[in-house]
Amino acid sequence: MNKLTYFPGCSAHGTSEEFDHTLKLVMKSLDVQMEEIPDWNCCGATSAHVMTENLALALPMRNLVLAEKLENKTMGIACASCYSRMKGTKKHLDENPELARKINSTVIDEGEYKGTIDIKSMLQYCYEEIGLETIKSKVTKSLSGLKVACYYGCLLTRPKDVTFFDSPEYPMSMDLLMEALGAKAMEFDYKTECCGASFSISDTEIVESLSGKILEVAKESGAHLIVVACPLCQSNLDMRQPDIEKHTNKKFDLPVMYFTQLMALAFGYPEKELKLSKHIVPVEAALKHIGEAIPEPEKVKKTKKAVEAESEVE
Amino acid sequence: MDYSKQIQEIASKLFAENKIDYFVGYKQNSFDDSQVPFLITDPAEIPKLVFTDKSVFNLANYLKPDHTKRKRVGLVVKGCDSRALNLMLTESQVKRENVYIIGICCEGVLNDKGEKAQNCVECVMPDPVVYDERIGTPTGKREYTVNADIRELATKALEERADYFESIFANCIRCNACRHSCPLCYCAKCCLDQETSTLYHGANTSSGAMHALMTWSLHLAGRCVDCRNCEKACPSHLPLHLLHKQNESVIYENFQQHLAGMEKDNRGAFYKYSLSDPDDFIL
Amino acid sequence: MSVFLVETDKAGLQKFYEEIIGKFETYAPVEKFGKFDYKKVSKLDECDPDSPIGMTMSVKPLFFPKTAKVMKFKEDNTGTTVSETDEDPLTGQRVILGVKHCDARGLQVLDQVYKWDYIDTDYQKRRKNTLIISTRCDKADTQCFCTSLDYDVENSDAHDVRIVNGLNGKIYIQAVTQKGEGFVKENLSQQSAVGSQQSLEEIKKHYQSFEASFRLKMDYKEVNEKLQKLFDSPEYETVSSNCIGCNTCAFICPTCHCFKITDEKIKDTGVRYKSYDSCNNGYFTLMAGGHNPRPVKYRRWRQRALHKFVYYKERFGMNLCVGCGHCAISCPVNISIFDVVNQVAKV
Amino acid sequence: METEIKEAQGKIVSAENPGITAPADWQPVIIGILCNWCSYAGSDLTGTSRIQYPPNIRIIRVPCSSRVDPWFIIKSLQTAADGVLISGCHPGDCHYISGNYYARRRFLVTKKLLNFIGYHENRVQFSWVSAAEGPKFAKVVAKVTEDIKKLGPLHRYKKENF
Amino acid sequence: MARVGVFVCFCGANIAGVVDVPAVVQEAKKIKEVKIAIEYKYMCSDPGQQMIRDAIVQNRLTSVVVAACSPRMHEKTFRKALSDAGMNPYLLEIANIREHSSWVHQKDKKAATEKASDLIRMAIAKSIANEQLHEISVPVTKRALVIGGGIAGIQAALDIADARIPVTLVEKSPSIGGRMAQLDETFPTLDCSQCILTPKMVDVAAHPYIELIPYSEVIELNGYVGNYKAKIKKKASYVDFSTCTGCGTCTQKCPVKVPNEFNMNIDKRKAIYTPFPQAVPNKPVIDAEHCTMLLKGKCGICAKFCEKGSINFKMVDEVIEREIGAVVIATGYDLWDPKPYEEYGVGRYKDIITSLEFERMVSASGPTNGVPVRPSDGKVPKNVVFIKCIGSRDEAKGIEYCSKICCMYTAKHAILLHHKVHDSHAYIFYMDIRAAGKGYEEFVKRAQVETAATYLRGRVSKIYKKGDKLMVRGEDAQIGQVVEVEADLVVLATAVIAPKDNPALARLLGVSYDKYGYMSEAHPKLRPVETAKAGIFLAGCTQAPKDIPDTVAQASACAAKVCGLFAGDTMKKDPMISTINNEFCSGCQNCVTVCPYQAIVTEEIPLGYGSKELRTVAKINEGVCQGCGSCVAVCRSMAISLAGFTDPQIINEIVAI
Repeated sequence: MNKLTYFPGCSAHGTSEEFDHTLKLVMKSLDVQMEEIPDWNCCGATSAHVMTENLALALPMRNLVLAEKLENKTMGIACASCYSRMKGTKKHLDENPELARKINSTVIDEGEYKGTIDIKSMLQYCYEEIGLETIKSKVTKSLSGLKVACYYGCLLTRPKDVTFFDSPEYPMSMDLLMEALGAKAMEFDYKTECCGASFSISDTEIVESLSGKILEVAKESGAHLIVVACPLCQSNLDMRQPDIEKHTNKKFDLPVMYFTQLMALAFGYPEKELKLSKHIVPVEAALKHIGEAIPEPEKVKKTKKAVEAESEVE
Repeated sequence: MDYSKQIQEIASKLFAENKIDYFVGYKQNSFDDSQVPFLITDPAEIPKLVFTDKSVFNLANYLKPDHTKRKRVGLVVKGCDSRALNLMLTESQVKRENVYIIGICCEGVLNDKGEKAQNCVECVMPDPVVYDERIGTPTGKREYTVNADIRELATKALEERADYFESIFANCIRCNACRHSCPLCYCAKCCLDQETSTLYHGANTSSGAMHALMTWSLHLAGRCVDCRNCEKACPSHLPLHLLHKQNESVIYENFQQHLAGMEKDNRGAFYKYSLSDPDDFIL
Repeated sequence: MSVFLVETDKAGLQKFYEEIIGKFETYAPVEKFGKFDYKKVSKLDECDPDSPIGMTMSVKPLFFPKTAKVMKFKEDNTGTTVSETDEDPLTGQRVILGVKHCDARGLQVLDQVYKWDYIDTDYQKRRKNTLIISTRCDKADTQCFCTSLDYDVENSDAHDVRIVNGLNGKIYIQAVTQKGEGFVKENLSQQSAVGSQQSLEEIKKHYQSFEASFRLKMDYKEVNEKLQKLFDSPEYETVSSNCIGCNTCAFICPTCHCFKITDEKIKDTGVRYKSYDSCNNGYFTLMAGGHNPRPVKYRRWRQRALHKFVYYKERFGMNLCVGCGHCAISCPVNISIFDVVNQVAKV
Repeated sequence: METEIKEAQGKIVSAENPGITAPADWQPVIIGILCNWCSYAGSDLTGTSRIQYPPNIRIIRVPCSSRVDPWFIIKSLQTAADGVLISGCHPGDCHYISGNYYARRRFLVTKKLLNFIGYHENRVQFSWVSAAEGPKFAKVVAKVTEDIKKLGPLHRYKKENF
Repeated sequence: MARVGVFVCFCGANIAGVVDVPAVVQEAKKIKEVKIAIEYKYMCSDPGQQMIRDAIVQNRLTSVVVAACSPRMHEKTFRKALSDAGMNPYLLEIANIREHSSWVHQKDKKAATEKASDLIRMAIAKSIANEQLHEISVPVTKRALVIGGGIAGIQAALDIADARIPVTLVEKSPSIGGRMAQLDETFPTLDCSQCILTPKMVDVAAHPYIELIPYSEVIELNGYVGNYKAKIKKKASYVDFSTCTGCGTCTQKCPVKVPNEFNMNIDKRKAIYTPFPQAVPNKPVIDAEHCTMLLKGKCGICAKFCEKGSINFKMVDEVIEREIGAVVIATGYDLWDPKPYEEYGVGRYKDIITSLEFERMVSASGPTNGVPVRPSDGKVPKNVVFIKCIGSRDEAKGIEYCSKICCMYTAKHAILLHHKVHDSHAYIFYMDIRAAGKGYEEFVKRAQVETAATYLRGRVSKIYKKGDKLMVRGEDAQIGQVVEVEADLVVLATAVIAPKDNPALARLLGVSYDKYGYMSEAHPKLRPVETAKAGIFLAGCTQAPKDIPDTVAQASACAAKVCGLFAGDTMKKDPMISTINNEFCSGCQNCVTVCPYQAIVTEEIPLGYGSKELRTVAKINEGVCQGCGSCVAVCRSMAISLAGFTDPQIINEIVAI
């Protein structure tokens, strides 16, 4: 029974509760006990650090202080944005102990910041701490036949020297995770492109153009659905999809699911547990593909020259 | 510990087999319980040889003078003395074949007050590191501890230390007893003699003494084995070990735990280097 | 010799000392690093006039300092100009407490060489303006042999005033010279009984007990005579064999008076220093051109022994050794001049 | 240790030893011993690029920092110098392959020993300045001069001579 | 009694503008030993030197102090002046009152003046302790070692050899030729690389003064300028070159196929191979890592078919020694691995290649017979995107510097592409075009106009796959918009980097190298071909990225330097070295341990005058000693003194302040 300090982040209790819910299910079957941080507060997300730097540090710092009290080795974070803020803050504080002491003493009364806890995104946690083997072993209903495009978003793996997780430009952890569940992860070049999250309220046009591109390329890759690990990505790609389709008059109908939902499914939880009703783009159709056989891609036939080139030189 | 008997036997054996010209040991003083170095060429003198916890003087010093330097000498050494001797061998001052070394596994010697001497309390190597014959049971290398006085002085304010040392230098009469009693001060010509030195500081004042003692201690840095011959020789009873132990501790902590004379062919810490030596004190 | 004698007790003596310290520039044995050295004192408790002979450095440096500035000089294109040093020659009265008899005798011996061909004015001035109050030891140190030399310790006039312990806690302040008598009369304010014939008896008795405590005794005349004949004695080599040649003996000897001259220069000005040297130093007799008449240790030892016990006596009628035993005590290998001369003279 | 200067009655009061004061316009003398190939060349570069630094330093040229015998430092401190700066090539750049590594060991021990007998650690300082680091040399000299000024004139073991 | 002359230089206003020279001269006059002190506008000028010469004679000076610029500037000049006046040149001391005073204290004239006279006083004090020194002459071994057989090494070797100086040319690979041999045509003239290189390669092989040692490495270098001793490891080739005719049967018959590094692994070579047809020497070697005979003891076909029986599987590495006087380092360059560019899909997409791969393809003798193809499907590409500055000028992923040649060869590639595939189109993403060089700018123009290559100024942010095309998305800064190009092939102009084993080599040769691994020159402007270590020189990209003309020029410069070094039979050597006073030496041999040049040995001398007994003392080897003074500082009894920097000299300086 591993224990894990859990920071859900605001969306987990709202727009992305299906994420939160399935995450808890999955963790249960992986027998990880999640302790939610009592009285946690907003991480400051995309707005705080444009206002004042110290505040943007103070907000996550308080959470870190609270988290350290739970005395677990690691803290798992559901939302990519929270994750980025927390981990970024920790790095900054650890590099400037003087500043850390200052903020600690002036703003935070919950206790002293030690910088002991190890921060991981839930994806990272599954991939690094639990491991694909264990996950494979829990799969009761393989997702074979399902083609997925794994979308990581911009914050999960970047910046490199903050996250220290996977490749910043072309990560594979989620793809491998999906493969472990039996699904087929398609080659997807836009897996780390920006979806425009920070403009999702203020300037939807940008979001539509950016997210639009992502959907386009995802479709191109031949995936049945997009898998994400971040509420903001999910809402952008899912919620905006109809508008995007309208403006670009293309038809994507690509459901956007959380990796935990698929895990839950593969672990044998009934579909109703996935709270599919919360999705805007209907998911059911996509999930029908499960069980289909995937034809091998036909070999590209090579020209004479190329063949020569590889054959021996006489 | 009283090894007088064994030493007498070995000495007579050596003379009998004509292995040595000189035997250097200790003799009991007639007037009190103290002992003095005892050079003998005549076997008849052997019964006077003693060795107890009062055998303080580092006899390696007797390999310096001309009348013994190139002779075959039988020598009694304690742990620290053997380290000095080891260094003398490394620095090719003594030919190994010329010395027959009787190494004593030392249990520590007593100071004038009759208690165990400080350098014996803090001794890192009571057993001889080089010997032909070993007496007593070896107890092995010990944990290095920074000298108590150094630790205490380090806590003092700078000016306090400065005054203290100025008083030391002021009380120095520059008789050079410290130098002469040190087995490692074997130089053919010494940089502290007016006649042979370009850096000689003529004034026999605190500054002159500072110049002399500092240079001296730096020449022994990484070589001093803490036998404290110098201190015992000093007519003004100056705590000369402070300078040496200070250097020793700095060297031990910073240069791969170097200790003088422990192994053969291990010269002083200044005659080798490591890429990882501390660099942070340099701008 | 004056016999002005005052009988007092510990408290009285203390008071006497305190008054002196209050009135005059006073020097007395002060403990440093376990050794007593004569330093200027302002309070009695700083010092210990009864310091043990063995642990006390000689009083010599107060008259013949371990280093002294001889002159200053300045060099420029006009040539070299010499000037007086800023060293202040002793002015006004100076009192030294707790001098040992042998040590005081040492000064008398030194006087000879300093008023011989060249008169060392600084030294003379220091001697003239200093009043010496000595304390007679109650008991000899293991290395003492003052009683077996060419002078009468008990009736020495090397000091102006001396303090002697009587039996049953009595203490006597005895003026030895006129100067001393005047000094005592003037400065001993408190009422004390003037010593009687019987107190002299007590002092004598006390001296006998002191004399009895000597480990080392020798017949001076015999030694002196024998040494004169034994210049080539092979014994010198044996006795010096375990000498490490450290010079300590000379540096702490109350009568050794050899010195060397060195110049220290900074920029264009410099100072000429006169500092202790020792005949045990191998370079001592090194001559320009490289010849060295005493290249080996035993020759230097012979010089030392004979100079102490023969040559000086011949020239100045006094033995250069006063039997204080400092050399033996300070010697890292406990070589005593006493042993040396006796071994050579085989007595 | 507190090394603030107090401007008391137009006097510099060394906090190393409050007993020591100097006129406010007192200027320390600093002896700089530079290795020929890196630091001396660096100081030349400082000159050719006209970078200004305090005039208190007097420069002595040696072939390599390993030529510097600790008693140069002691001698300097006993004569004119209020402070000493010794500079050589960066580790690995020694023109003589390994000289500065040996020097570095001696410097550390000497510095600690001097500090131990009562010299403030800033009295004797060391630096690596390469032939290309003209600006750095100026910075180093400025820093050292500033440090020494704070310490006030050096009094021990020298005044008694003259 | 010393008689010192002091000569203070105004250096125009350089010194006099700040330092009050007359006052300084007056100060100097005050000093006892100073017999004459004069000032002059330019001491280094002829009249200035004449003044010095006259003064020396008239005042019978025993030493001379010149207060002027840095000794590193004019020491030699003034030493000459002294010897012209019949005085030992080493009795000169220079007070550096320009670099160390007037130039750095311009605002504080008073302080500058004081400092100047202090510096002069120090110099005077030092000069008084100066001794007469005499130059040491050491014999030179007239043979040069050239490391690396690329165009740089070839050129250097040929030029040196043409001066009838024997050269040993050591090449790591089986053939000389280096990178240039891999090139197709060269900018800006588009003449064929092979055509101009191979003749030179043949010359090397044929030259009577060149000893070519291919397939070997330098593993040790001892000694000092003029007298080095090098150890060279000849790797086992398993082919006896003396008998092999290079007929090539063995390579034909060999069944083992190995990626061909000469062709950037685009095609395969055999386990026994010559790197390329024109190889020099044109003898095959066996690649021990792949030869089944050597690995498993099976096969041996080559041996069966070799008529001369030149194949010898028993052959082992051999170490040979050469005595040489000078070394030329010409190890060339490597190319940066673009793996970090993940957003381009490097490593995932076969159709993203590096420039050198492209170069090999378009090379007539290359793996695709001179036609560029897509590695993925072998189709001939129509739209080719070239991306410059891959790794160069990129602190985040690569290195900071500019690789210098990419702008040019990319332009060349655009042209070549056009030549080979007429209906193709080249798109070039660039940051800047750096075309400084004779005919270079015109060449770039030609690429832009003649071949109508599209130059897009901006970085590429992403490459993604669309069908079998690669979508290249980047910014066109000129129109300030994101553009996407549909490419068949993408060519990355990867950065030039130092060979990875440069640092190791540098350490073994005792020269310094910079943070990128390039060998460091002695002076960036004035000594660009020398290293700080006397007698070791640099040619080509081993020092920094260069194009062929620059490389050749530097190689020839090296040759000139070597010839200069070997001009005489002996070499004059600075006498400022250590000497040992036997009498003072107690033989502890600590100096022996610290000497970085093994210049100190021991010798036995009589104990005393006429004595039979011996004692050991240290002894300096004049030729080897470089005068660092390490030994002096560790000698406790001050038996060693370093001429020119003796203890008395330095104390005098300290005391004079």
